[in-house]
Amino acid sequence: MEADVTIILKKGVADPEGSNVKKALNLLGFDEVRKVQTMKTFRIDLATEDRGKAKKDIDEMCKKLLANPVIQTYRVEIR
Amino acid sequence: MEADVTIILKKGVADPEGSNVKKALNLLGFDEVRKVQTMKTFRIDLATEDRGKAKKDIDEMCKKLLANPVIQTYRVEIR
Amino acid sequence: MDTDDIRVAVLLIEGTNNEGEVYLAFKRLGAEPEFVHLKQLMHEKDIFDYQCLMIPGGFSAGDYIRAGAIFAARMKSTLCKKLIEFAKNGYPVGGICNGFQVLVELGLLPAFDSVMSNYPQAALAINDSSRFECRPTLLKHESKGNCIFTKKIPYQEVVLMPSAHAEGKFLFPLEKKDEYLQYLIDNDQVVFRYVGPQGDYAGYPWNPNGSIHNIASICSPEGNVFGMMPHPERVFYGFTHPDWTRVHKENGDGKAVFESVLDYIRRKF
Amino acid sequence: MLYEVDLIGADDQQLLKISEEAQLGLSLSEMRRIKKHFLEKKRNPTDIELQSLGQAWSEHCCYKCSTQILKKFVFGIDAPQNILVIKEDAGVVEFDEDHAYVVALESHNHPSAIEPYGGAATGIGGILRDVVCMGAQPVALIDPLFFGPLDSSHVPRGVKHPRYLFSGVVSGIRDYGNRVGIPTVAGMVYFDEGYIGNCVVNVGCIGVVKKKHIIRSRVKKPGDLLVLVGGKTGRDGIHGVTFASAELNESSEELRGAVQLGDPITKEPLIHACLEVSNKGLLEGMKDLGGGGLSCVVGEMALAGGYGAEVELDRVPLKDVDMVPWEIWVSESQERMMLAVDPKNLKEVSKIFEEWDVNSTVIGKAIDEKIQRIFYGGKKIFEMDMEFLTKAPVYNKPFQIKAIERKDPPFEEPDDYGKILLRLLSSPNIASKEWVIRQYDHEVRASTVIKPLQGVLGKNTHGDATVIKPLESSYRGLAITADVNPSYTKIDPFWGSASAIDEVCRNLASVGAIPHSFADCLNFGNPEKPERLGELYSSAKALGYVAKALEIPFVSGNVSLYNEAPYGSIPPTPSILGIGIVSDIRKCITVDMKKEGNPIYLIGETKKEFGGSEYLKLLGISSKTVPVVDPKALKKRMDSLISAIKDGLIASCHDVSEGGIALCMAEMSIGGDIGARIDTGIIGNMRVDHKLFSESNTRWIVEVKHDLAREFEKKFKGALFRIGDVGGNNILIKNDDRTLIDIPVKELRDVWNAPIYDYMG
Ligand SMILES: Nc1ncnc2c1ncn2[C@@H]1O[C@H](COP(=O)(O)OP(=O)(O)O)[C@@H](O)[C@H]1O
Ligand SMILES: [Mg+2]
Repeated sequence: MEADVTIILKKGVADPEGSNVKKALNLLGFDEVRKVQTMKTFRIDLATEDRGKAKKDIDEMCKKLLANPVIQTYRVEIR
Repeated sequence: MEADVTIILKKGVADPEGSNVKKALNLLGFDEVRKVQTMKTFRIDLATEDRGKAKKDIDEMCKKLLANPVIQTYRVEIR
Repeated sequence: MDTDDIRVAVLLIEGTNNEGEVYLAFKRLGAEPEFVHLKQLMHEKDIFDYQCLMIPGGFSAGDYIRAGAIFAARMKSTLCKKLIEFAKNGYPVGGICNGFQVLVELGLLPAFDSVMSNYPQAALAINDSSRFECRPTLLKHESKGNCIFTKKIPYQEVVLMPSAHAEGKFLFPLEKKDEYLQYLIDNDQVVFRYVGPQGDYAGYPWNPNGSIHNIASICSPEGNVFGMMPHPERVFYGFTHPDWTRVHKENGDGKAVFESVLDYIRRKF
Repeated sequence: MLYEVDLIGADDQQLLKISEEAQLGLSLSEMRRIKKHFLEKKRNPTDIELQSLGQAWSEHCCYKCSTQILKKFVFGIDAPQNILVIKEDAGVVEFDEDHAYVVALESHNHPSAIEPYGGAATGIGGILRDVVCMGAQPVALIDPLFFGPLDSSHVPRGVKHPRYLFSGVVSGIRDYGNRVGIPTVAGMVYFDEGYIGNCVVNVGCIGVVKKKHIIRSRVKKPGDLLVLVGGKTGRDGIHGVTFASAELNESSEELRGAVQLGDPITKEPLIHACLEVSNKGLLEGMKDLGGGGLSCVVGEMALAGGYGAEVELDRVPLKDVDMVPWEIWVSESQERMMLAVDPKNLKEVSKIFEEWDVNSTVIGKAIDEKIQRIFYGGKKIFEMDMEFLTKAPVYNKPFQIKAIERKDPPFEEPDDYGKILLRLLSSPNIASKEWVIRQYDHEVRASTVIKPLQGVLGKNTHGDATVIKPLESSYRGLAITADVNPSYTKIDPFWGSASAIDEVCRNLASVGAIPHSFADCLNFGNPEKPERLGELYSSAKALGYVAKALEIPFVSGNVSLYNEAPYGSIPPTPSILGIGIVSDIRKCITVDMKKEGNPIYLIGETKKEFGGSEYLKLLGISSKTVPVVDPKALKKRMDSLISAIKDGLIASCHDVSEGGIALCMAEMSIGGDIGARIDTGIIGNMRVDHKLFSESNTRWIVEVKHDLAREFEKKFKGALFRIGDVGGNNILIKNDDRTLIDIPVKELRDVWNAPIYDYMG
């Protein structure tokens, strides 16, 4: 089973990487770019077909490692 | 208009980040994790409502800055 | 105890890379440092064989996911109870740069309500510049006596210790920012703050990452767990200061950090 | 799985087709030679044998076009400090009684042009392995870089914009170097139209080893086991060397097999483990897997020992299980090393690698015949004479040296020198490189005692050379610098290359170091074109000429040819890495001016030499008088300067290079945050712009400690001019009564700091 875990910066937390990319795009002449936000996705391949368990495990992974709740939230999408 | 541009490593290109994350998850006891791939998404806010132009511009941005066709492909999703 | 009996565990996993400098800092002062791989603490070695645990800088596990996150998660899953015990007993635990990131991810810092919080209460996020920043930083010492790693540095003295990191922006959860900051100050947990050459709380580049309250270093409420982004081990001698050909100094500003912690151990154990 | 290739029955046209389809990169005459060999053997080669030859005979691996030239000029400079030079992956030179330092310098141009991030990162990975495989601990990285102008408005199809390349390359070096914890301490960045189609990315590494732990890249005796350690072997990086030995064109992007990302976190423990087994004396030999992968390393290690080898290819741990034998054999997957181990030490070696969580696998052994055999699935799939395999053809290709008429066109004297100085300061080639330098951790290992940025905190200027203190128990230091000025070499490969050596020596002497060894990376265009090979010839000749006169050896290097696109070649780019020795790092000095009232001297003669100068480029005038070098004068002034620094007479020192005296003064002021009052009247009788901006070699500006000025004047041998004093808030330059420049230091600094940040964000 495959799941996409996307880590997203919480609202209000600065995204320097995103602003850097925006700046670079503007410098290249893409003036219409107003804002860029960055997100990271981990596509995780799990050796299980049990959706419930997969969901629970992934939640666990996010809490233990993949996201820092101070600045990040996450979204899980089982494919 | 907002678009999500996701950058994905081509098949066959080693993904050190992904393999290091997999290793870490296994060490934490998530034995059922078989593989982890990483992807990066840029959510781009464009000052235009013209979908056609947006699509074309984003394609251009990917080619010039966001992705390198040698090792990466990208997927654009207009929201 | 005597200095030459003090055993310091310099803890590492793959990607740790400042271990040699931290090791030498203790060695030069006469203590007994030792490299310890996290793996080894699972069977052949015991953390209680040491009086001090140091987590050096580097890019543990490549800093993939977030700086220090993988190292911290692995420590938590293998060592959690012992670590709490170790810190509770007053043994010093120090983290420099990547080590600071590990301690924050672990919940050993700021540790407001227990020795180790279940989830991180702070974060060391990507620098505002979005770049790796290797530059000299000036730090004002603001610990009023709580922190055992800086006792030999006078209150409010400005010292020079270089920074070198891409993720060093100290942050609290947005909704709790003011409250937590107040705790930190009230508990005497703020150890160093970035300042400019005039001693003012300056912005970039003197604050190289955009940390709130110009925070460069904090300690636990008890003062024995300590983390800092800049590198004291890189300024052990005067001639490693960036401006030593202009301003002569016999000792580097970082030496006092290592002297302080050894002094504490000598007295306490 | 395995094919026999019908070579015996092939005619010329078919031979060429075979070479092309299998991406062998071999010419018709080379294919004929191979055909003849197999005719004698009365059989056809297998695909793996043919691929192996393609690797071994590539320019990248065997220098078939350049060897003769290098031998004639660059190799074989005798010096007492030489320990192992030119023979191995890296040069080994004496540091002190018990220690040696190790130097390696290589190009990673083609991969970086295609995938700047991964290309540059794997370049760093490769150069680290070159140093580690001598048994040395890496202590510093160096990166001379060359790109098209950042403001290029148009680049040809299939070519990436210089800004994209610059940003990707710097990120790649940063992420790899920082993650393995080796400081990147020196390098250069140069922008020129000539690099739009082909960027040049050179990477160097310096290591330190106890003399008794130096290890060779060879097997010692038959029976020695070949142990492959590190990462797994994959399809990544197939045909890297044949790719590096061809011109880039629009479709080069499709050759992506040759490009990889690199994995520093596998590398870091690999370095530890290799150094541990080596320091414990458990190895007979060690070599890194670079270009050509297994196919090169096995043969070279065996032959260097005077033996052959047998390999069981199915033992190689794979990333992709369906790889066919020839792919396994030539894959250039990163983070791998080959060890030669006596069977009695195998157990201990394996144990150490296990402790570091690094794979180690015995894949073969050395044998007592000069033959290389490969077995796969129990079957012999490869058998070739080592001599034939590794004795690539050597060419004396025709070359042509262009005549250069050393003449300047007359031009009018401009009226506002202040404006010119400001414009020079903001030219990207001169402007502050802080944007790059601070992204690299140049202080990790805590031994960088003279840093690349120097001066008052927060008001830095560029240093000339960086100094490392590599040993805990000694104050002895290594000074490091890299240089070449492509604007010179483009006009005059001979004097341009000679100038590179002059500049490297100047930089080393500026901190008080005695120049001790060089490494060179010769980046040129297509050697099949006589005028290109002529450039290589002139350049190598000049390097040899100056180095021999100075008695300083070239200890290692690398040649990168085919840096050429359909619309042109790169400028000749011999990048030179210079290493100097300081006996006590506490005596080193920096560029930033120190103290009000100290006298300022100019060392060396100023001539009218404007070829390739920043000044004339600014005015849009072309000139051919590239600065010449007088090695005797260089040696004399250098010795004198170094001894003055050692005696503690000098407060700051900077060599005069791009932009001439005016620029040199500005940079010293920017770091010291203090002005200077200069009078150029005594320099000689020439037009004032010649004095201010000529780029004649072998010159320095020094600030002498006020109370020691007499002693300095007495001691210093050679051309010396007292041109002014430190002081004030402005750079004030006069010529007798005429004021030429009067600008606040702060204004100079602001103009100099901004440009690269402005382009790169
Ligand atoms: N231009 C040069 N100047 C000096 N030494 C060189 C030059 N080119 C190659 N060498 C030396 O020749 C030897 C073989 O080079 P090379 O084939 O590049 O080694 P590697 O196995 O690392 O690819 C090395 O010692 C190298 O330093
Ligand atoms: Mg210089």
